[in-house]
Amino acid sequence: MFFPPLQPVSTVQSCVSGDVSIDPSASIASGVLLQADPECRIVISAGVCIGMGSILHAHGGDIVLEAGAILGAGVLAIGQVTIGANACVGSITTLFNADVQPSEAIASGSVLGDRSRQIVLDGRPGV
Amino acid sequence: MFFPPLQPVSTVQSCVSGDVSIDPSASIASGVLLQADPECRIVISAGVCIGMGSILHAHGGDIVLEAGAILGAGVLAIGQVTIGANACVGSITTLFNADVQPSEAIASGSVLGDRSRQIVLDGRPGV
Amino acid sequence: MVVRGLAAPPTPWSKSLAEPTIDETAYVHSFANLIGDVRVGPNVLISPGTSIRADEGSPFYIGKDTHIQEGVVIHGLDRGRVIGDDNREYSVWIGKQVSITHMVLVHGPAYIGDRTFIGFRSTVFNARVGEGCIVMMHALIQDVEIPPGKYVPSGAVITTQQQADRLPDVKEVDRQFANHVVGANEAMRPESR
Repeated sequence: MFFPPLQPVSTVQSCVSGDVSIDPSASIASGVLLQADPECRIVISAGVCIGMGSILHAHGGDIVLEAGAILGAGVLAIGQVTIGANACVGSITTLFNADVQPSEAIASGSVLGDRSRQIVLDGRPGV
Repeated sequence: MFFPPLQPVSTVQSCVSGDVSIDPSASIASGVLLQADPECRIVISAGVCIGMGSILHAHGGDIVLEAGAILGAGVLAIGQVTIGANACVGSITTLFNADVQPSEAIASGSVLGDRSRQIVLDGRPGV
Repeated sequence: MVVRGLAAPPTPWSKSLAEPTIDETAYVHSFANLIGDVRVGPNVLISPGTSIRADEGSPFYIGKDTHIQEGVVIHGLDRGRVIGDDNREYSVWIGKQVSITHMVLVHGPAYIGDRTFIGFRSTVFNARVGEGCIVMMHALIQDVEIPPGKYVPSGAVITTQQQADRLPDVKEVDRQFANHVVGANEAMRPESR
């Protein structure tokens, strides 16, 4: 699978909009975007770490990062997402309406919650 | 495996000693301890994120966190350690003279670089 | 919480750049970064955390009713142009009612036809993607021309014309899933709040 290189962060500050609560012990890298649509919440618990340039967009439900969860650089979480306590989500992973169990480790570059039609090209799935 | 619960961090500030360079875009949570022994360095690159209460102690070599790397809460890195770009080290992990590859995701509570004698108790390794 | 800033790198060649032209009905979030000759059509939505830089390749065209979601990067090589639907040359042409979803990279020369959908974190570089295509997530489209109405599954790497010519047609089920994904950004539009 191909991944575009992580782009340098262009926004000076992180951007927070909507109902977002962040525990004071959480650590959020530069260029992170936290956006909760109306009637949705984003909850960042104690000891959570979010890598640079990650985007969390709560839509149709809440995004909850439980205590000690960590998201690598360039992670995209969109829709309704729960990241269990101490889970580790590798960089440039996409989570679309998907949950991660407590203490689970998700390899970098994964896609969770993709329910689009899979087809086989050139004898290899999706390639 | 058992993990002691993460303790609330009593020190509000991080503590830095020795030859430690921190990129201005890095974000470091409260209670982090960065200690470089004489002739050792700690290098924190751009966009790095370090969770609360983590301890980095460079000893007998450098500790280098490459760009976009992220360490969860309560990580212990000791000795000579390189964390590759955009790698993701889960909370309460211990790294002893061990490296993490770029973009690798290490599950929470792992021990890397433990070369002590392993024995089997009660039919399960190390339990 | 600890939040530190990172200053945007200065671009020495950007001093004499043309200013973007933005239709008054378009919505460009204040955390979007547009520079150079970017022509933004009516009712376009440009989300925060996007970087649209016509500072090397230019101009860029973004057609009516198109959505550019968070984290999208649009940039162009100095050389290489595509022919837009108005028969003029562009570094990047994006037609009308297009969905460019989160973290997509569009690198000119690139043409994206009307009503096409580009899924999360996919890349379009030096390519033409015809009208009404659906490109799913984490795909790469480079050095090819994709005929109209084709479906590119998640994770596909399409870098030869032979591969592009063998792609299947879009099905109704694909259109439904794409609409479901895009739904997440409809709420962004200020008038729908």
